[in-house]
Amino acid sequence: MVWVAGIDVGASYTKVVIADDEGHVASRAMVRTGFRLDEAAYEAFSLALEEAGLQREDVSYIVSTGNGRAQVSFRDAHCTDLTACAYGAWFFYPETRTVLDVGGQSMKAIKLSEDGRVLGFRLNDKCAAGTGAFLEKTAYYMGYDIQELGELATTSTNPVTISSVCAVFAEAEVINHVTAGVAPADIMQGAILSLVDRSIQLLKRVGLVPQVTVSGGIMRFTSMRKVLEEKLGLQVNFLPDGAVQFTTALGAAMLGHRRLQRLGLGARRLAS
Amino acid sequence: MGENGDIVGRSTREAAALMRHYFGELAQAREEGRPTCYVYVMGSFASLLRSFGILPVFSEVVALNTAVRKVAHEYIALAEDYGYSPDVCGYVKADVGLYFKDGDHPMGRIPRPSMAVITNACNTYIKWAEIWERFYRVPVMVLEIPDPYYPGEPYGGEPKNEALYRRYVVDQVWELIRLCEKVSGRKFDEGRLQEHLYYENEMKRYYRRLMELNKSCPAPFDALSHGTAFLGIMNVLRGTKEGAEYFRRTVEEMEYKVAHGMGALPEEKFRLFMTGVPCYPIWRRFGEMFNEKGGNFVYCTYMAFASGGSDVDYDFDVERPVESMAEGIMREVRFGLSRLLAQPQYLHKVAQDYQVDGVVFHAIKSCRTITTGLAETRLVMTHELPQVVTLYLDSDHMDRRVVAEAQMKNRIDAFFEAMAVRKLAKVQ
Amino acid sequence: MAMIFVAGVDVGSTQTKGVIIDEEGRIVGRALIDTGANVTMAAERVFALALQDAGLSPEQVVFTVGTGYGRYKVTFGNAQVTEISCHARGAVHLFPRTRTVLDIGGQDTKAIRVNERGDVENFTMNDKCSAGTGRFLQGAARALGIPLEELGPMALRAEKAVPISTTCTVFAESEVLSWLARGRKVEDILLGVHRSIASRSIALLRRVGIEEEVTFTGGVSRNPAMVVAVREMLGIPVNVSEESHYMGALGAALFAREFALAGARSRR
Amino acid sequence: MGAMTKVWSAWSGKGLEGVLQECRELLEDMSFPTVHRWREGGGKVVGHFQVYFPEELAHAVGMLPVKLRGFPIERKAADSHFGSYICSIVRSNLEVALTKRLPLDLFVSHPICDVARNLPSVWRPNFQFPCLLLRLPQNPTARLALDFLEHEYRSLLSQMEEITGKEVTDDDLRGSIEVFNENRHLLRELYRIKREHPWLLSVEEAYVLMAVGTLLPRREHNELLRYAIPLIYERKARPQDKLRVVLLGGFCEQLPLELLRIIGESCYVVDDDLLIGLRWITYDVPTQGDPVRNLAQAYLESDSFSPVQHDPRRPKEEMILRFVRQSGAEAAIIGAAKMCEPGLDEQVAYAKALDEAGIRYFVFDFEEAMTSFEQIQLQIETFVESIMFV
Repeated sequence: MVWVAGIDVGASYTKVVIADDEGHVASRAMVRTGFRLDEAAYEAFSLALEEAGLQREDVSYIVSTGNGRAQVSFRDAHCTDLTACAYGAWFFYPETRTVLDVGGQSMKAIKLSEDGRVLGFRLNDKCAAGTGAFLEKTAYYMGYDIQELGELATTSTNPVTISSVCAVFAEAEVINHVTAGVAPADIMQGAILSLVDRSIQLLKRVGLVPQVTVSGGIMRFTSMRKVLEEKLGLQVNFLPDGAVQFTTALGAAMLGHRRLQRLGLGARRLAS
Repeated sequence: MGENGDIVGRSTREAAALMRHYFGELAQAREEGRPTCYVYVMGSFASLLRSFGILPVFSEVVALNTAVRKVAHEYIALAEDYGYSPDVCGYVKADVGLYFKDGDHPMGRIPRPSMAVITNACNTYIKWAEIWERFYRVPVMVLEIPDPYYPGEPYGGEPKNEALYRRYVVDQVWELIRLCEKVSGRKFDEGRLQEHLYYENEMKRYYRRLMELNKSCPAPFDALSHGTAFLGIMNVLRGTKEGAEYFRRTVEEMEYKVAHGMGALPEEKFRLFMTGVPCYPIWRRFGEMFNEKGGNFVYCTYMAFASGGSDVDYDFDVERPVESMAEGIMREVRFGLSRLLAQPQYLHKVAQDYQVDGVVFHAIKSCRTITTGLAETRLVMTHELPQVVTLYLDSDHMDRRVVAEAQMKNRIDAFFEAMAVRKLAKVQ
Repeated sequence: MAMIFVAGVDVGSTQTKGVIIDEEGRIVGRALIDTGANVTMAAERVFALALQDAGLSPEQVVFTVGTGYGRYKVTFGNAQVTEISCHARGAVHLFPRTRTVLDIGGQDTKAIRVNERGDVENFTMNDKCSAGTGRFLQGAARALGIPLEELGPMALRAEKAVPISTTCTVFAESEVLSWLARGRKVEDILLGVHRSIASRSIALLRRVGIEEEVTFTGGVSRNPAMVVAVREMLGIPVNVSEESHYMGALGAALFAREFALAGARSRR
Repeated sequence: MGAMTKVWSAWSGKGLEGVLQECRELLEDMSFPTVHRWREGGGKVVGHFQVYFPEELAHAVGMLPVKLRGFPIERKAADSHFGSYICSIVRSNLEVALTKRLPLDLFVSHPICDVARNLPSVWRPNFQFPCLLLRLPQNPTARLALDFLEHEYRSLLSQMEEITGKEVTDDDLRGSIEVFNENRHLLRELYRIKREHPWLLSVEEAYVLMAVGTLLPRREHNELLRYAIPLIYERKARPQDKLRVVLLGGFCEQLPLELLRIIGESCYVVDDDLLIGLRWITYDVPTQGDPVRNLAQAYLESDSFSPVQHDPRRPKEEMILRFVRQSGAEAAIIGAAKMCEPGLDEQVAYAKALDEAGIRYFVFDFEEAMTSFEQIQLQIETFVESIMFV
């Protein structure tokens, strides 16, 4: 059996996936990233090995990705999280041609080829950063938990318009609506609509081709999915619960596998 | 009341009707395939174009009407989808959006250009015109007008190379005339140009009179809301008989109001002066935030530069129309432009002539022509005219995403509180 | 005749503050709570708490002025005044020689020129792209996982500030993280954050013209590193009051006192 | 006399790494030692805003032309003079002048964009020295454009003569043109290395060698380049499998050195428009005939392009395709400074032209003052990965 690993060193969490050459996941692990990126990567990798019941030597190829991709000293190769995330999404849904990734700080749209290569990508405009985080803050202002916001929004009858894309001004708009006594559900739904509008704009800019696959946590709420599909007029793939956070790591692992094939190295370790 | 009712408010009603008529003319030109020329408010050469039967299309006027009608974001989004940055001028983006919507506009269908003429009055004009060149594949002429020699002064002194500058501009105007002949298929007719310049002279004389009348206390009109209607007509009907008639009647209205001590507001508590452009995405509300507290704009730099410098004290010499038009345009553009540069001395004079209590600096994201000098001007003014309260607002004239109304309201309220305190101190 | 009491309620975007003063302008009661989603309720609650703190009943307060973003929601208030005017009043009341006020709050930063009566002569507020200074600190705190109130003391232990280039609150977090990733000390990063906010605030002060004395108000003035940075970069002494986060409410109460006394005079 | 003063010798006798390090340090030294030394020698200084300035004229009257290219400095004084939405370079330029770190005797800006044309009026209330606008023609095909520019140059020249008290002869001007012809020749050599042997010189290294010229008398810069170029050829470096790109967007505000380094890590930049003003004129300006008119003509006739020069003879779509093809690049990286209207507008046209030609490109925006690069690095690497791998 050929084992490959993907290590996604993100700003908050470091995630590892170990998979075989078919893409069957043997184990996953996640630790807080903290300040020492290499150590976090090593810790998460060790946990994953343990869970899979493997030794380090069993893993033929390691690809690191994420913010700390260059800090992982024991990697064989690294790639950006855009490349990895897109490949991961494609791996789940091979018909995927466009990927939308909505994170707390940034939003990305990626165009893919039939075999999962990145053809083009767009990130949100700099003045529209912090969108996901904005949604959480909106919930907080209204005294709700982020988990409840999807539910809350479904009761909205007359959503407000939030026209700012800047998170700071959008927040001011929310405060203004709160001050004016608007119902929390309508504010929440307004915030969701504005987020979805912006996602669609980004998708259009990269050149939307179905199928569309969505990754990223904030989109997992049912109400958000519904709005997105309605506005797009398309069915959208959502990564299965539990897999979302590991898509990028899995993508990195499978890119490693592909690289191995290309190199014709099979199960032999590249270097030790 | 009967007589009042007839004359008071007439200028606003008529301006609205004339503007609708202009957009009707645009739609008609599109249907009939009449030659059109895309132009800007500064240096539009409207009289010359009209003398060839070419209809000038004022792209800024077209663009701002999408914001006033609250659909600008639809057009801007199309331009941003195409690749234009959020930092790019909203007028440009609305116009790019208009191209993708094939001229579809809330005021009627906008014709495509047969040609375009622009001056360097604003550098973004040049970038914008380069877009037309690419989209519409029509001749675009960039007519260069040497910048004002002493920025900040209306038309200070006779620069060293002035004779050459005049030759330079006249020469380019002839180039433009040849282009118009080609596009319209008509020979240049000096007599027709003279006629249009005659009406343009009339319009500008009345326009200057209006600006003068607003020095009265109370001021008969609001330079922001009414003033914008006036300058709109100044542009779209420049050099026409209808335009001259409109301004004759408007002066009549304002003289009547002054004679009867009627102001723009029921009670003019504060005389304000605004520098910059209006906030079109919340056009009505923006004015209300000042008006409801008794603040009336007695002067607005917009009336100067957005009318293409129509308040400059210069009459065309219709006996030598081409040379005089070139010189007039040169003066107007420089004059208009000098209103946009850091301009402390000029603002100083206006503040005193119009007895203003407060100055509003409206900086907008879209336009660095207008915005670059504002902070410095305010800085100098704060030191040299401490009796005048100043307010600095950041927003946009097209893009509602950067217009934060609640924040604006807070600042405007504080501005009035500060002016009220000053007034009280003066009385005591 | 019984003692007259008046109140000021400052409804900010995150916190609501209430102050009750007597005829002499002495603070007799105060309260501070989180604003939350129901602004009117927050105003009522803070008023009740301030009354409790002062040991007064509602009828004893003859006039109430609302200020802050939610000033129009202080439904029981008799008048509204912006927080710009209120901070000016409050600062001159506590430091009578104040001629320039710097107020750094959650949403806005204000530079205010005042006269000897505490009237606003001129003012200016932060640029669009440097809104939410208070949030900037919160963002840094969150990025570093350090409580907000410890930021200042930590920054004071720095050796060399890192340059923080963004003025945008949204990017504060990512810039801080980026310096961390490059191995810079937390203290030095924090000092960089404080200096960057101070330098922007001073640019604002310059716009209205700096005349001594300068008084620094608002929630952020409770942060010792910020006070040091502002003093150092200005090069002149700066007044900071223990009551600085109540300054808006205090100013509102002072306005209430004026309005109440003027009303009383006109009735006579 | 200023012209005789040697202002910088820190590099002499050093190896290439040492020379590059000295260049970096000089560029980041916000006390401007070379300019101060020049003044101590009795010389006068003209600070000119980007993009193009006829430095030959300043050099001939004995003024040191310093290009105000934006500076890596913590801003304390300048921000109260500008509102939001104004690019970074105009702020840092004003900062170094207001704080007197960079001593000037004349400031010149150009009507290249809405901000730049406004600068003389923003600067004027703050300084004793003259603040001028040099009008470079925006209608270069007008019949009188050359006459117009020549007269503008003559006015500028007499202003500068007034400041230095030196009357300039045609021979002074011809001598000056020769020095700058040599400088441009050496810079072309530098760019030839980038194009033909990109592994010998990274984009950041070439940049610092070129950029110190903005702080030196041009003779000294020539000396430096004559010394450094052979050292570059001696370098032992092996070609790597890197993507060959052209980089556009540095015509006015400059990319931070760190960003150039990041780009250089994953690409060979085989041509760019960094400090394009120094290389605007692409041929030797003739020394016979009227030197002022020759200079004016060279500006108008040159084959260079940037978003701030309008020229109907040179549609920018054609220019960029030629630029990519001539350098043998596989892709283009197109930056624009934040808030830079001309740059941002042009970016779109460039992108469309490249789309139609089937050339891959990456679009980004930057700020000279930026200090965090993760996002941009992420995108550049992804871009490279998407072309080179999988």
